[in-house]
Amino acid sequence: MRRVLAHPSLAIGLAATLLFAALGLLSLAWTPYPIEQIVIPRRFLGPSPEHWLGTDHLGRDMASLVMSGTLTSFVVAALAVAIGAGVGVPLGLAAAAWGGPVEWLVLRLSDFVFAFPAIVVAILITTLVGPGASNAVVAIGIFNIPVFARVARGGALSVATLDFVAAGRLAGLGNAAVAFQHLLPNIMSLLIVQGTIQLSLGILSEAGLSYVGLGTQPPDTSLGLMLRDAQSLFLLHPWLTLVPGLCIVLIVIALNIAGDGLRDAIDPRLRQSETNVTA
Amino acid sequence: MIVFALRRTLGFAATLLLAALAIFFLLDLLPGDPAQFILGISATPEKLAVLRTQLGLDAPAHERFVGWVWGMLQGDFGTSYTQQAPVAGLIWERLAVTLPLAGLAMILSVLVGLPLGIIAARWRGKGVDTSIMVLAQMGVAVPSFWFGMLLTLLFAVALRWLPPGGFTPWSENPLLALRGLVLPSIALALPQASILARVMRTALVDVRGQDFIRTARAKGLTMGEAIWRHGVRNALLPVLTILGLQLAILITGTIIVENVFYLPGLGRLIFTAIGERDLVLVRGATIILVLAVTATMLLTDIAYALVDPRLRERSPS
Amino acid sequence: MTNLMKSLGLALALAGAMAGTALAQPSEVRIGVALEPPILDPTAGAAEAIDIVVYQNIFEGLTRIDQNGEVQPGLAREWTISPDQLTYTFKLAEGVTFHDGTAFDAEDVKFTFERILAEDSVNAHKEFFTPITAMTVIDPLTVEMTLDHVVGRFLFDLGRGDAVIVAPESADNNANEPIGTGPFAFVQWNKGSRVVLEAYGPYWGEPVHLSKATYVFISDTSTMTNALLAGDVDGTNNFATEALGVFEGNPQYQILVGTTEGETILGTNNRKPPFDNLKVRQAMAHALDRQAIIDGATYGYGTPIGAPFAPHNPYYVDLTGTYPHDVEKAKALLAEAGFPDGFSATLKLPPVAYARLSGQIIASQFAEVGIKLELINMEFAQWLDEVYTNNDFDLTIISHVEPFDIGNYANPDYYFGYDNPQFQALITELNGTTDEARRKELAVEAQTILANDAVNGYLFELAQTGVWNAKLTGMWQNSPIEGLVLRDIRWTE
Amino acid sequence: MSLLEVRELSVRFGGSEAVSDLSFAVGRGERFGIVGESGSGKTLTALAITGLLPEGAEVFGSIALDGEPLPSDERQMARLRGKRIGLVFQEPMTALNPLVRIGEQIEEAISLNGGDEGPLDVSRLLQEVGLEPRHGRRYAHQLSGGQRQRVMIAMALAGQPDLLIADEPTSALDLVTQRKILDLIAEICARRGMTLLFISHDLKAIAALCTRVMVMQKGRLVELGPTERVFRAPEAEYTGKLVAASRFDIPDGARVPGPELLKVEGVSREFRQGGFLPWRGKPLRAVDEASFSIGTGECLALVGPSGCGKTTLAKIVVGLDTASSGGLQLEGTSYRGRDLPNALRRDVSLVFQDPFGSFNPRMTLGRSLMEPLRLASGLTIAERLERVRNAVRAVGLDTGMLERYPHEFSGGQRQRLAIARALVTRPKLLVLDEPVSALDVSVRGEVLALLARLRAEYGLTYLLISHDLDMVRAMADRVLVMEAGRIVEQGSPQELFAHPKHRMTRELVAARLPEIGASPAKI
Repeated sequence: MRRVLAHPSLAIGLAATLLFAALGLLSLAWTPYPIEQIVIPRRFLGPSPEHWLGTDHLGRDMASLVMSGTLTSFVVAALAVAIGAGVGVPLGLAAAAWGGPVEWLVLRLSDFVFAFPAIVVAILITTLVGPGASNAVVAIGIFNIPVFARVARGGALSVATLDFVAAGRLAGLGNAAVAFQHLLPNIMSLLIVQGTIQLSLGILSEAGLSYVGLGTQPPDTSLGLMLRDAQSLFLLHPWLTLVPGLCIVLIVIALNIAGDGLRDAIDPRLRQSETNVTA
Repeated sequence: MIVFALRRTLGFAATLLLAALAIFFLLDLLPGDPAQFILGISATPEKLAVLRTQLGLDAPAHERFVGWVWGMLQGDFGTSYTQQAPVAGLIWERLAVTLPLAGLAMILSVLVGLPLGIIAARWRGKGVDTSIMVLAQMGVAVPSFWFGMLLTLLFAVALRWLPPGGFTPWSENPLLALRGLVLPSIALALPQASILARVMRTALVDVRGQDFIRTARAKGLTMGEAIWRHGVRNALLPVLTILGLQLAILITGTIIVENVFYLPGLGRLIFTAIGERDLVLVRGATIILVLAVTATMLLTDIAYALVDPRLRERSPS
Repeated sequence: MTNLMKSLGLALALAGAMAGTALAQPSEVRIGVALEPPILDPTAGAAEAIDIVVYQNIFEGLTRIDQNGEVQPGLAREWTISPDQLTYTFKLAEGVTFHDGTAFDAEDVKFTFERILAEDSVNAHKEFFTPITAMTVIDPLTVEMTLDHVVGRFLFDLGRGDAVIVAPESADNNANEPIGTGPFAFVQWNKGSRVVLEAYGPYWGEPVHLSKATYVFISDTSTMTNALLAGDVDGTNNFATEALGVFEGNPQYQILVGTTEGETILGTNNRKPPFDNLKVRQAMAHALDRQAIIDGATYGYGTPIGAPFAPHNPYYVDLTGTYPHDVEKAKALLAEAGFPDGFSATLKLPPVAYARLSGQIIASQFAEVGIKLELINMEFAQWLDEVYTNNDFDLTIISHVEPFDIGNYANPDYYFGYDNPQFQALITELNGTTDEARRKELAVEAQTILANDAVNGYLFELAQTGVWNAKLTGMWQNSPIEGLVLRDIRWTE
Repeated sequence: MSLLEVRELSVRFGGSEAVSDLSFAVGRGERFGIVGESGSGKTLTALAITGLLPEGAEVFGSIALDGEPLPSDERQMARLRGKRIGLVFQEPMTALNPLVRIGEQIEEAISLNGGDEGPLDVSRLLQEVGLEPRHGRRYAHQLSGGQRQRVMIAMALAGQPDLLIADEPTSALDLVTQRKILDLIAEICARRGMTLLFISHDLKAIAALCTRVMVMQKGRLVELGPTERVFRAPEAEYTGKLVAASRFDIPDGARVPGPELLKVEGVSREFRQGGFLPWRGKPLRAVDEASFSIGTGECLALVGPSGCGKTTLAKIVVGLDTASSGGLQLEGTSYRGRDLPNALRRDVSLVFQDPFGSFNPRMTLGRSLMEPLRLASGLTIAERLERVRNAVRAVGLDTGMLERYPHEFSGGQRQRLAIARALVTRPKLLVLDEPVSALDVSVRGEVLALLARLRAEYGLTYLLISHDLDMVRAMADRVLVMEAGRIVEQGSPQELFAHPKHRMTRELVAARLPEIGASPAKI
C-alpha cells in the first residue's frame, strides 16, 4: 500500500476508477429511481433536488441511468479485457515458448484479427448472438486478443533467454510448464498495465458501438447508449449529452492515469511497454 | 534485405488468404438474404425463389468461394445484389473518400503529435510537459463522434467556415472535397495525435539514458546536440511501429466519423450493405480493407528494416 | 435552463440560415432524406426510398395520385370504362418523349405491363396487375386493357410507383440510369452521398419551377439538424420528431405537419398462444395508453387509431373507444383468460426510432398489468427474415405505410396470421365494387370487426413532420402515396 | 605540474553520498589507476571529471585540468571534453549508435575535435587500434565485443586527447581479447605520451598498467601510492583483503580419477546460417568432432576464447541442446542431448554464470530449490524439504533464506544458492559454466573454496567451463583447450602452463596477467 501512495498518479487514478466502479455497483442494489420507470410528463427536467442530474427524453432519472450505465460500460470493458487476456495471453506465451511455426501462426492470426474491420465483426455477432451488451463484449474482446498476444509474446521472449528458464527445462519442465510457471509470473506486471489501457479503450469502443446501434440495447443502458439517444437532441437539450460524455471522458482518464501510475510503481523499466506493445 | 522483404510478403499473402476464407464463410452464416431485402414487405415465396436464382444465391458455398477468389484475382469483384452495379466500381468510389480521410488524419496527427512529443521531452518535468501530457490524456479519452459533433457545431453551424458534412467528388471540385474532409480528419486525428505525442515523449526520454548518447557527449557534443544527432533517429523506431498501427486503425475505424459527417466512405458502405445482406458487396469491401491494412503493416515492417540495420539479416520475429 | 439552450439553438440557426440562403440560387433546391435507395427503378424494388426520389419526378404512370390521395390523369389524359367495369380504354398524351429522346406511345404502355406480368418479373406489387388479361394497342395514342374481374381501386393502383411507364430501350438499366417521361431528368448518383436531378426541358406537361434538385442522404438525426442549420440542405420531408423543437418558433424554417398512410401497430402473432385467445388480446388493448405512447415516442405528433385505417381516408371511422386504457379491466380479462399473474413474451423491434421508443413505453405499460416483455432489437433484414417471413415472433411494432392496405388482414398467411372467413368475404366484396357509398359502408364494417377482434394493438397513424426553409412552398403536407413530388415546389423570394 | 587536480570531490544522489571528499592529482604522462569493488564510486568519479554525471546528481568540490577549473557552461565543457579527454566505457555492446556505420561515428569525432594537427582520417585511426578500413563500413551489431572496444578507443583518440580515461574497458571481454586491449592501451599511451586514468576492479590489470593506484571503498579514498608498494605492502586493511582475494592458492597434488563417468564421442553441433532459404550459406559448426571422457571425482576444465563452442558443448552434456552428430554416454547410458532420460537428468546439473538471472524473481528460493526434485519422483514432501535444507546448510547459508526472494541477496550468496540447487538432486556430474567470473574479486575465493570442499566431501565430478586460466589452474585436475569448436590440446594445468604446444594454448597462457605482489613485471 505504501508503494501505491508513493506514486501520486496511481493514487488519483485508482481512487477515481474505484469511485466510478463503486457508483456502478451501487446501482445493482439501489438507484434514486427505477431505471425502466418511464414517466413522459417529467422529461427534459434540468438538475433539481429530486433529480440530481435531471431527466432524459423518456422522463427517466439521469442519475440512476448514469449509475447503471457506468456499471454496464465497466462490465462490458472488463469482460472484453478478460476475453482478450484469457485467449491472447496463452497464445502469446505459446508463441514465445514453442517459437517456430506456432509463433508464425499466432502472428499471422493476430495480424488478421487486427486487420478485420471491427464493425463487420460487431454486426456479425449482433445477428448471430443477438444484439446487446453481450455482443459488444464479444466484439471488443476479439479485438483485445491480438493486443494481449503481442504484449505477452514480447514480454515472454525477453524473459525466455534468462537462465532460470533453462534451469526449469533442466528440471524436466515441458514448454507449457515453463510458460506458466516461469514466463507468465514475470510478465504479469506488463499484462496488468496493458489491461488498464485496454479497459479504457473498451469503454470508448462500447460507446462507439452503441453510437452505430450495435452495443447495449434498451431497456438496459450504458454511457454510450445514453450519448447516442441524446445526440439528436444536442441543440435542444445539450445537457443530456454532456452528462454521459463527461462521464466517459473522466472514467477513461482515470483509468489511463491509474495505468501510467501502475506502470511506474511496478516496474519503471516497463515504461517501454508503451512502445513494445506493438513489437 | 530481399530475404527479409520476401518473408514478410509471404506472411502478408497468408494473412490475406486467411482473411478471404474467414470473411466468406462467416458472412454466409448471416440469417436473411438480399432477395428478402429487395422484395421487402411484398415478398412472396415464388418471387423470392425467382430472385434468388437470378442473383445466383443458390449455388453451393465452396463453388461460390472459388468463383469469388478467382474473379478477384482478375479484378472482377462481382455485381452488387441490391445496387446491381459492379462491386469494384462501388468500392473505388468509396475508397476515394476513406483513404484520403485516413491519410489526412494521419498527416494531421503526425504534424501535431510528434512536435508536441518532442517539446514535452525537451522540457521534461516542466509546466509545458505536464500540460501537453494532460491534453494527450484528454485527447485519447474523448469519444470521436462526440468530438465530431462539437466540431460541426462550432465550425460548420456557428462559424460557417467548413461544410457540416457531405462530400463533393474529387472529379467535380477537389477544393470542396478537401474542405469536406477537414473536420472529419480532425475528429479522427485527435486520439491518434495524443497517442503519438505520448509515445514520442517516452521514446525521447528513454533515449537520453542510452549509452551511445553518453559516448556522443564524450565525443564533445552537448546533451541537446547528442539527442538531435543520435537520439531522435533511434527514438523514431518505436514511433514508426505506432504509426503503422495507427494508419491501420484509421483505415478500418472511419465508420463512426463517416456517420457523423455523412461521408460516403467504405465503412458506411459496409455497414449499409450488411444491413441489406448485399454479401458480395460486403465481401469485396472487407477484403479491400483487410488488403489496405495488411499492406500498411507490411510497408511499416519494411520501413522499420530500412531504418534499423539489425533487422536486415537476422530472421525477423 | 432549457429556454436558455433553446435561444442558443435559435441564435445558431439565425446565424446559419441568413448566410445559407444567399448561396443557393433561387431555382435550385437541396433536400435531405434519411435513407438512400438501393436502386432507382421503382418497378423492380419495394423500398419507399426509391419512390421518394423518382415517383412523379423522373417517372410517370398512366394516372397520377394528388396530395389528397385522389386519382388524377397522368400520361393517360382521359379514359372510358366499359359498363361491366372490365375494359379500360386510355387516351394518351401527345408529344411525350422519354429523357433519352425516344418517343412515348401505346407500345411503351403495353411493354411496361407485359414486363410487370412476366414470369421473371421482380415487381413489388405484381398481384395488383395480375387481373389484366389482355392489352391491345388501338393506335399510337390509345391503349385498351381488359380485366378478368372487377377491381375497385384499379385506377389508383395504376398511379402507384410500381406501375410507372418505362421504355423497352432503357428499361434494363433504369436501376442506375433511370429514363422516364417525368418533369425531372436524372443527372448523376454519387453512391452514399446524393442524387442530382435537373428540369427536363422538352417536358410535355406544365413546366416546373425548379431548374435543379439534389437529394442528400443523411441517416443521422443530429447530422441532419446541423445540415439544415448550416444551410447545407434546404429541407427534409420527414424529420425526427424529437429534434423538431430546434426549428419550432424559428422564422427561418417552416414545419409541415401532415398525415401518412403509416398505421403503426403492435403486431400480434394470432397463431401463437396466448395471443390466439381473444380475451388476452382485449386485455392488451386495454393496457395500451395510446396518447402516452405518442407523446413519448413521437413527441405528440401522430393521431391515435382504433383500427388499421388512415384517419385522412374518407372511409375512416374513429374506433379508439372500443378498448379504452383501463388497467383494472385488463387485469380482470387476463385472469378470466387464465393468466391471473400475467405472462412473459418477446417484443421484436425493427431499427426505426418510433418502434424502439414505443417498444420501451409499451413494455413499461404492459408491466403494470403483469405482462413482462423482453425487448429484442434487430436489423431490418433480420426482422424481415424472422418476423415477416418465418412468423417466429410473439409481438412486434411496425408501421404499414402502403395506401389502403386493410386487405392484408384478409390474407391468413400474413405475418400476424388472422383468419376470419367473414372478414375475408367482406374484403373480396369491397375490392369488387366501385360504387363509393357501398365501399364506404363495407370499409366501416371491416374496421369495426378488426377493432373488436383486437387482431393487433392499433397505436397511431405516423405523422409526417417536414422541416423546410421558410421561403420554399409547394411541398405536399400529407403523403397519401410513397414519394416526394417536386412538381409544385418553388422559392417564394 | 599535475595535469588533473581533484580537491574534496563529493557526489550526492538525493541524500545518499556516493563519493565523499576525494582529493588526488594525476601528473602529465602518468598512468594512474583507481581500484575498488562495484559500488565503490570509481565510475562516478570518472563521470564527475568529464561532466557526464547522470541527471539528479549534485557535485561538490573542484576539478582542475592543467590548472584551470572545468568550465561550468555545458557547451564549453563538451568541447573541452571532446578535445582534451578521451573516454572508453565498460559496456561495448550498447556504447555505439546501432543505426550508424562505424566509420561515420569515428568521422564525427574527428570533425568535432581533430583537424588541427595534420590529416587525421578514419582508416589511419582504425589501423592504429588494430582494425582494417573495411570494418569502417560495418554496423555495431556486426562486430565482436573486442572489435567494438577498439572502435571506442579509436574515437577517443580522434581529438588527440592529453588524458585517456578508461572505465573497466575489458571486464566484459574474454581473457585473450582482454589482454590485447590492455596491451593496445598501454602501447598507445606510451607512443602518444598520453596520461592514463585506468579504472578497474581487477587488481592484476591495474598492476600491469599503472604506476600509481588509488583504492576506493564505498566512495572513500582508502589508500593512494605507487602500485608496486601498495600491492606488495598494503597499509589499509581493506587493500590487503583485496590483494589476498585476487591470488588463487594452488592446491596440493592432483587426485587419482575414479572409473569413467561421462564419455563424449565425436560430438558436433551445426547451426544453419541461411535465413529462410536453407541452401543459402554453409552451416556454421559451433562444435566439431569433440571427444573426451571424465572420470568420477575428476575436475575437468574446458578452456578457450569466447565463441569457441565450450558453452554449446556444455549444454549438450546437460541435455539442454542436441548434438547434430556423434553421441554421449553417462554411466553407460548413451544419449545425444535433449533425449537425456529423466532418470539420468537427476545425476547431472548445471550452475549458471550470471547469479542475477539464475533464479525466478517471482518465486521464493524454497520453491526454486524444490524444482529439480521433480526428477526424484520417489521422495515425500518431508524428504524433499529435508534435502533442500541440507543443501542450503552444505553451502554454508542458513535455511531461513528459503522463504525470501532472490532480490534480497548479494551476487555471492545467490551463486552459493545456485550451487545448493544443483546439489539438491545429489548429482554425480556438476557442470559449472563460468561459476565466478561475474562475481566481485573478494567473493570469488570463497565460492571456489566451497566448490573444492563439496567435491572432496561428496566425491562430485566437475566439468568446469572458463576462460580464466588462473582460476582453472587452482581448481582443475585436467584441462582441455578448445578453439573454433575443436579440442586442440589437453593435459594437466602444470604441464600446459609450463610448455604449451598448440598456438591457442600459448596465446591463452601469454594472456595471463602477472601475479601481483610478486616481481612488478611491467608490460
